[in-house]
Amino acid sequence: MTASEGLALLLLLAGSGFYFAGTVGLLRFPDAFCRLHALTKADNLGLCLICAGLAVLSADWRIASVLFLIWLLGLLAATVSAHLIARQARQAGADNIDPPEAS
Amino acid sequence: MLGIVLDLVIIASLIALAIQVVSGASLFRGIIHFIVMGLTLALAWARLGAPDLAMAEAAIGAGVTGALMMVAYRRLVEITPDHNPSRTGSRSRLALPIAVGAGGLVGLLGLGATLSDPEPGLAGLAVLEALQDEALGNPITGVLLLYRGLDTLLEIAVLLTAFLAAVAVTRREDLDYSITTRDPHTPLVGALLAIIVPLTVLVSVHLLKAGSHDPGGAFQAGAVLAACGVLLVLTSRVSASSQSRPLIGLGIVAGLISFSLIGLAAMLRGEPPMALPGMWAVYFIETAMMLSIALTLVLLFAGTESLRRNQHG
Amino acid sequence: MIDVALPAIVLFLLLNLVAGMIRVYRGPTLADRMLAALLFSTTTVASLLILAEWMAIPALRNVALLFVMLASILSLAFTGLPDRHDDEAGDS
Amino acid sequence: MDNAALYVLAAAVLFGVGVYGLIVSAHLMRKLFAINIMGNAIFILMVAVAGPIDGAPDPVPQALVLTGIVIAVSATAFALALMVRLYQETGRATLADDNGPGNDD
Repeated sequence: MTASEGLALLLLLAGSGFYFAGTVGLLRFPDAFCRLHALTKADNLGLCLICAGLAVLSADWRIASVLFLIWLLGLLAATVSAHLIARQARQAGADNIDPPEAS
Repeated sequence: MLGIVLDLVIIASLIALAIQVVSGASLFRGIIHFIVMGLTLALAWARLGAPDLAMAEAAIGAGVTGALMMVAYRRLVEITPDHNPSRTGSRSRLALPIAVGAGGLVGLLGLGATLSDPEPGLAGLAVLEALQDEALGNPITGVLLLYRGLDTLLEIAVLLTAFLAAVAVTRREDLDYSITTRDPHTPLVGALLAIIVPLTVLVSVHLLKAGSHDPGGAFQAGAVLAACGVLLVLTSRVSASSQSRPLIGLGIVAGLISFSLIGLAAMLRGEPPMALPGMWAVYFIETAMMLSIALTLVLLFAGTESLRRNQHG
Repeated sequence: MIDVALPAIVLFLLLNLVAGMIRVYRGPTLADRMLAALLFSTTTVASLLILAEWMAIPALRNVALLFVMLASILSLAFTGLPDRHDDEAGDS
Repeated sequence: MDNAALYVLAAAVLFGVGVYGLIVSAHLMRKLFAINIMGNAIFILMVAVAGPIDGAPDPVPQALVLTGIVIAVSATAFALALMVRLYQETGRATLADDNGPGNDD
């Protein structure tokens, strides 16, 4: 195993660690606002690390730039989604439970 | 070995999600599970070595279907109907045996085909051979344009029919409000649009151009463009209008008309119908089809025959 | 080594996704279920990127790009859902 | 590709689940989900059954499925529009009148 493969592996493992943290947060945090942190922070750091690892592994600047673009778009999507969902959750309040099947 | 385990996990989650979709406690949960099923299906396509399909699934599943179902659900919640009928459930005892029988039949069919016929499909071989002397490097685009011309043409016609039918059954008055997001003018949404809209256009043109030699093509490009349109409708930058516009009408039928004209021209020259005269025709038809598919899907989403731009600050 | 590690990481990510389904199941609010689904889309993107490297299908990177580009459409569509006690929803 | 048989089995189970959902669920949107699941099962079946040619996947079923995906979404959009209109007119999104005497609900 070369040094770059070792580095890539390290980054990938760290990234999946953050994904795991995100899942634990999703399951263990008490309310929707806390869980948003799992969505926006842990997972995007995980995506960043995985993209970095794959970029190192591919050793091709074109692939690396696509990966970088994907990460930036992931950040954008997470920002907007977190904002919108937090708004929705606050306006709806606690009783925004699933309505019974509209029929 | 790990690949098989991966396949097993993908399959198990697909099945679990499907069960949740049909039997989950609430309709909203069904929608969420259906969307997640689309994500998992993309992984399955990747594992089956079909990136073209994964691409179509990504564009349609993430961009169109999810929004479509959310909006339909919203309309169900928002609309107060005149009377409130009693709930009915039709739980037949025959359901399970019929389902098992149907699944078993499909499985037998598939297993029979996989186990007894290890020969590669003749049609596929013929396509790959014939494509040797065409300039198309992506066999899927080749099949769609060179061999199934009539079929692809009819597909555009089906899209058009679905659109006309959807317009016919949708009421005009409650169109406008119920498909936009709650506060479409928050600064973040503007920033999102400023980045995503140009990018989707760029990506769809790239997919269209790449479609002749790499995964991509008119369907995927059209789906991405349609997702961009859905985004604009959702954020009320563009909204439903009942006054028809010639440009939109032209866009809807562009694929159908250019495909038929070029096909008919081939017939007039004495060649078989739908034979394409060259690469320029492929690009021309693909572009027209992309526009038609995108426009028709957006209009289907909005449930209206025309769109107008909204002025805002 | 790396050829084993890549599918193993995808497997791990998928198992994370399966575990996250518990949140969709439990809820309790619509927002919880929705954000779980968004979390899955990030996970799928990472899995697709790793699969692209492992299976040597570069087009899968474009698939990942599409998913991440279109992820916000879903949350935009979701945010329009009326609260049940909000009578003037959609009046604007 | 040795995972084809696995995906064929998955397609069979998914199809069965779809048929079951189509019969059992009363709500039209759920029936629509079930039909979509059945469609996806057939798509998987078609791609999985076609063996690879010279290491590359067979393009013909993939092209068929690609068309199928777009058709499926347009049909779904139309069905949803129809369902919303039915709900507006009658106040229910179910097909309730086919309740025969044999049903105990």
